[in-house]
Amino acid sequence: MTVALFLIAGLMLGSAGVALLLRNLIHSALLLVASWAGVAAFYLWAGAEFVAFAQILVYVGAISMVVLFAVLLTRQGLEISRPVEPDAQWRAFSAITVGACLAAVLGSAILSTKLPAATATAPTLSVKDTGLELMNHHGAALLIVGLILTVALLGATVLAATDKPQKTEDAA
Amino acid sequence: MNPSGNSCGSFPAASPFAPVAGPIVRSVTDPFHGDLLEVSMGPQHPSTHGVFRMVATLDGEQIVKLKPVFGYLHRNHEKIAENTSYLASMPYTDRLDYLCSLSTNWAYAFAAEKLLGQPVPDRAQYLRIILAEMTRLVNHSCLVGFLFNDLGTSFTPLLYAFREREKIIDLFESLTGSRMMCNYQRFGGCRVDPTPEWLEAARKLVENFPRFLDEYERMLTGNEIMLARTQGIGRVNAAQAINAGLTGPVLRASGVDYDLRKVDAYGFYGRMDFRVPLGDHGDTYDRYMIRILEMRESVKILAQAFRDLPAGPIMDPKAKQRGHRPKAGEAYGRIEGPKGEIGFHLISDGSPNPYRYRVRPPSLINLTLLEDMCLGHTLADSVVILGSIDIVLGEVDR
Amino acid sequence: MLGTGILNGLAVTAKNFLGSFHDPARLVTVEYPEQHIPVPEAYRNFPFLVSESADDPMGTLRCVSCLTCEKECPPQCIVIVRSKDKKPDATGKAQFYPTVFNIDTSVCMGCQICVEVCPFDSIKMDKVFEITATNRFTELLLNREQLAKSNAYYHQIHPVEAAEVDGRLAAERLAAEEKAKAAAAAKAAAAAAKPAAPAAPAVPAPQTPPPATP
Amino acid sequence: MSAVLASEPFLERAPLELRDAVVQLLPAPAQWLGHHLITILAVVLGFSLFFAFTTVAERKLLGRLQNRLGPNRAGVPKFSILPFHLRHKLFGLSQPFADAIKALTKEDIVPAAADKLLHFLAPVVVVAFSLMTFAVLPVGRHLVPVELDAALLYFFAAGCASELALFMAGWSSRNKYSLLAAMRALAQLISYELPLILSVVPIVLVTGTLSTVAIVQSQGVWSFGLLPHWFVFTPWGFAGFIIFLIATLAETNRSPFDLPEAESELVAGHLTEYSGFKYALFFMAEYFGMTALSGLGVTLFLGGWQAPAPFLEFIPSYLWFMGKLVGMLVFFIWIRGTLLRLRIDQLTRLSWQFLVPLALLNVGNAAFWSLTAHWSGPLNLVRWAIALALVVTPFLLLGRTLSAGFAPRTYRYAS
Amino acid sequence: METVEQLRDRLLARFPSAAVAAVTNPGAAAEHSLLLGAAQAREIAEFLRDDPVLRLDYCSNVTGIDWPEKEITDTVKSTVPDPAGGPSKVVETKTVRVEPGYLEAVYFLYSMALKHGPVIVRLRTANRTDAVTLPSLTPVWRSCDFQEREIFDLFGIVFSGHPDLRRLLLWDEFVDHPMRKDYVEPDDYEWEPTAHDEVLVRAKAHQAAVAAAAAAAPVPVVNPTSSAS
Repeated sequence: MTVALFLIAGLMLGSAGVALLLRNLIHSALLLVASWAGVAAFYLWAGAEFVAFAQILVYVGAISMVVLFAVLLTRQGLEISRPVEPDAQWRAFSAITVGACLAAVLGSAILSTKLPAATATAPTLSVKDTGLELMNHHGAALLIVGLILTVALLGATVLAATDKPQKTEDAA
Repeated sequence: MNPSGNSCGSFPAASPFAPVAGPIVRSVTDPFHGDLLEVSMGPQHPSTHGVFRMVATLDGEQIVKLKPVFGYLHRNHEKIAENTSYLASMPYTDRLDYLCSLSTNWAYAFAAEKLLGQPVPDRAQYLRIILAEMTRLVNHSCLVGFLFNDLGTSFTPLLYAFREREKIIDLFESLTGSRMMCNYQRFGGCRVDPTPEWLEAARKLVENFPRFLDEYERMLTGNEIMLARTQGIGRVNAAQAINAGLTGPVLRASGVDYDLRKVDAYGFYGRMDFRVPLGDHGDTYDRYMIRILEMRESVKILAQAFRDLPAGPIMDPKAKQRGHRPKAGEAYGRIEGPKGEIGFHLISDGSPNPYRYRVRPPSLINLTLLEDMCLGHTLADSVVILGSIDIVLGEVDR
Repeated sequence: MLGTGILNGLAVTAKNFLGSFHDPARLVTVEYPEQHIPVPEAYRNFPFLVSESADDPMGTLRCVSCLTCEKECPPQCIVIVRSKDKKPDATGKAQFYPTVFNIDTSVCMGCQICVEVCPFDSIKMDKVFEITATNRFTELLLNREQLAKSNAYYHQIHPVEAAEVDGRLAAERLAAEEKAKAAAAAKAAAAAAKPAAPAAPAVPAPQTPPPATP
Repeated sequence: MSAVLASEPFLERAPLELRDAVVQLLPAPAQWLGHHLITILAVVLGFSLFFAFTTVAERKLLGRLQNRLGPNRAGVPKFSILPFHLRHKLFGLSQPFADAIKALTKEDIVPAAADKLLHFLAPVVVVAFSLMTFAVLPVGRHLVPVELDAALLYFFAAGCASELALFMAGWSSRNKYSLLAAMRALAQLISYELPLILSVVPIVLVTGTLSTVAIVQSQGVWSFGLLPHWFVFTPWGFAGFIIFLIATLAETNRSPFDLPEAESELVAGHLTEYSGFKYALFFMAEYFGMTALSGLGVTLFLGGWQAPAPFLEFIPSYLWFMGKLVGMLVFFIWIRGTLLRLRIDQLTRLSWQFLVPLALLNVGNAAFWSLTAHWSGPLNLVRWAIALALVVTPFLLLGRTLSAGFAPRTYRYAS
Repeated sequence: METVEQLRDRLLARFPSAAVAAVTNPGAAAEHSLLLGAAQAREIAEFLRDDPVLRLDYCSNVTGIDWPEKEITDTVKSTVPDPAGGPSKVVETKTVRVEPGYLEAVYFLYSMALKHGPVIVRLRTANRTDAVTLPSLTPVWRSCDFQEREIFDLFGIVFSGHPDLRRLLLWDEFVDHPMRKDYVEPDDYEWEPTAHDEVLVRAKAHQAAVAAAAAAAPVPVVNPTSSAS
């Protein structure tokens, strides 16, 4: 079983990494979608079907559209590569420090949480229970997430559209 | 000039002839709009009727400017007519509006008879009315079929309309010898006398033509999608239509009571009792409905004409068969063709060839307001508006 | 109520669908190579030259190359070269005949004005429409031999019209013979009268003209 | 499993018996693999043949709607090896194979400026995902390719990737009009995804499960021995079914909503730059989508493989499913032969202002229905009346606002 | 409907400085027309459209006509009294005069409001070569828009004040005006869209002939109008 685990992890990390390196925004957006699919595959491997299908439905179905629309509406998709300023010394230094702080915070969080020992079998949760659980205790969280998503898209579009005049001269 | 600077701007906004169609066009410079997208539709395009090209400038979905381009089917029909005899131009008039050759023949014969001062016997006058009204049925059923094709049905209404049209076209073939290129009228009468069987078949066919119209109206006139796609699209008001010289169903859809069969009462239309339907909104839906109602009126005219068809010669005995040399002078004859007023302006200088031969093309002149109708609508609407004007490129480009 | 228009539309198409199985009016397809739509008698496509007898078409062409059709043809697609000598036609009268009679069917539009203006009923409209050619300059240019077809063929494709034309031609031949006989009789009488009265130069009463035949 | 199976009539067991017989032939370790491979093969082959004959059925049915014969020319070549030359036209049944061969032999042109990878990937993704949706459709009593607890969610998860493929097709062709058309098609798909899922929610609410097999079983009850308990015969079920139909038409770009392909001014929409077999793949994906969604509609609303009456149970269950599926496809083709096309803004307005509110109300109606399940006798009539009112009144009100200002007109005549 | 003469007098009364003349139509149709001077043509047109009695709100047809120069030999019969007192002889003196050519636009005006018949208005240009402008009546009747563009395209009359004067039917690079009587057909082989092989062969032969003819007759026959537009 662990072979599948490593395979899925490799797929997720690989696609995320390549997405960072690619210059073509659309390609990297699509690779991002592949990494989300990897997360869903991970859930399937763990046996949580409901969460896996929800993940695909929400991420691959909707959020990928949000990302792609945002990319298209803001014209960056035209591969007009931004002029890369000469690599000043202090910028590299500040990047490393920020990376290090972030790693420290995440590392401490992971180490401090007591992961429960792998229980013999995953608790078989029926869809009905997850539904009840979501709606009763985590109802508010669900609504907020929905709100954030729409705000994100609208914000991206408005942000991109308004600074358009400055954009048009160098694009022309 | 409205912001898009197109030709319809030659009228100040206040004058009654300013464009009224569609919501007022946004100024195209506000930040939220990208640059204008120029789309050239045609001449090779599934929904322009023949080789017609429209260069539409789109602001997002809305049309801001629309320039029709003509000339792809230009054969200089008038120069050819100046180099051949009067009789030899008759078969060429079939090729002007190739959907209604018999009414175009009549228009040319009418103008030439006016030039020659040639009387026409009664039976020929009645035959001309019968064939012109049957051509109106053919043309309107074709038009209505093509209009629904532009609206996006997969050929069903077009094939129902063509099923009826084929029956009438077969009658034309058994009378004149050719389905669409009839070459039937001559100066002073008609060429072939229909047999009693032909008249009986024609009468029976025309009698149950309304059954097809009822089926058509039941299928499409109340259709919600049809209402949504055509009502309020491409509006033209009466003053604007008159000034732009629109004629035929397009004009009557804007509520102008002007039908040459009533105004000039040429031929024996004076004896026919029929009504002229008028629309109130002048939009695409009205233009469709006016044509359906006109078909019903044509059926009434045909019934009366079949009933009163007299016996007698179909050709004036004193009429020359060929070698016509009209005295110097000019004449302008016009009739109510299915697409509008089709007229022939003939100038002769006594020689066997006409000195000047001018065709007044209703299709071309009805396109004058195409841009005004499309302003503010989407590209999908412009296709429907073009379909509702009913143009035939043979007549537009001549 | 929203939707009734659409339901009506569906009802009409359903009626047509069911109708297409039993009502011939609702199924109009003619499967062309196997079935043919009957071509009406008045149908016209390209002209052909009528010859009296089938076995010697060139000899018995009705056409006397009067060039009227060549003048009147709108697209000017007929080319005729008149013969030098004359040859007796059906009524025995010596007439010219066309040595060359070409019709360029790639230009001809089948408007039958040549048939209309031909005073000798020598050119009629054919009904052959399944024409294929590989080269439009030579194969569609039909010469005299390809155009000539017998009067029997004309009767076959346009029965009513052919009968009426033959009736008229026969009447004219009859009239021509009568006139010829009457003229011959008048000449004979004049010849007889002349020797009888060389001596009386008085002005003889004017010969009553032979009865004008209708 | 085999104990329950034994009591079934032979025809019911036949497909499973066949599969088990084939699996026995394989060596022991490969049997598990063989078992699943056969199911996959059955699903893919079955529905591909179904697709092939749907295309020819569509063209013949449309023909008959339009007073003409459908295709009947493609046939076995005259000098074929068949001993007796049956009327070699085969009534057009050989048309789909002729189309397939034509699509295969057509040259596959990829525009120079195209983004080669995405251009190739788009048809693959769209066909793969639309084929995956068949996994959860219960074709017969025991014929379920995969029995999942969250089957409905899986169905929509697999179905939603088609938007991605559509975007990839539109974007990779590097053609201004195909990008414009892709954007339009996306707007249409996204605005109709909502009513589609909302029309399914009442079913989940009433049955309490996402598994399609359980949903079909819950519709297996007949009252008075004759009236089946299919959800379409309940007021909220009927409204849900109608919304589901309209949304399915939009999701698969079918007749009144076939904006992207048959758009008269964008000509072939996002498929302009595709030709040859890639175009045929898009075409195939559209049909798979239509068949899958109709299959889901049959499963949820028309009682899946349930027979309409107990005494008709002798007919095997998969024939009932196929019959209903064919019925729905015929309805789609009938719609395509009749209705006109909507404009893009009317289409999205129809979804957001008409279908989504009605679907939300329908969920409320289903909630009321399931809460009052215990009412009996006269109370039942009240329950039906309220449920019907909850469906009809909003329909009339919203219908009036939607068609405000549009009505057939009467015309005056010149004096 | 007034006759052409009454109409002319009304117009002269209304526009004293305008040149308005009646042109009789000798043909059987006998529809006579009004010849307007180009100067005040547009005001007269607006008057014709807005006058409550006429209300000619519909311009049905605009025809362009080309009248090239023509020699007219009008013979004058005069009786010359014989100086010797004999019977007076009838002497025919033939005078040959060249009538200057001009381009003409004929407008057919109808009234849809009052439903009365054609008033035919003619506008003539000064000559056929350089002074070929006429006032456009499109601002008065928009139906003249395309028809005037067609006349500009096929005859060469330049309509001043037309909102969008371009060639209607022929492509913009076309130089000549085909409907003129003295139009010489271009050697159409150059315009052959698909110059496939045998057409090329014929074209070469044709051009060779043209070159030979040009060499033979050094004075090239310049088409007078091709330089105009």
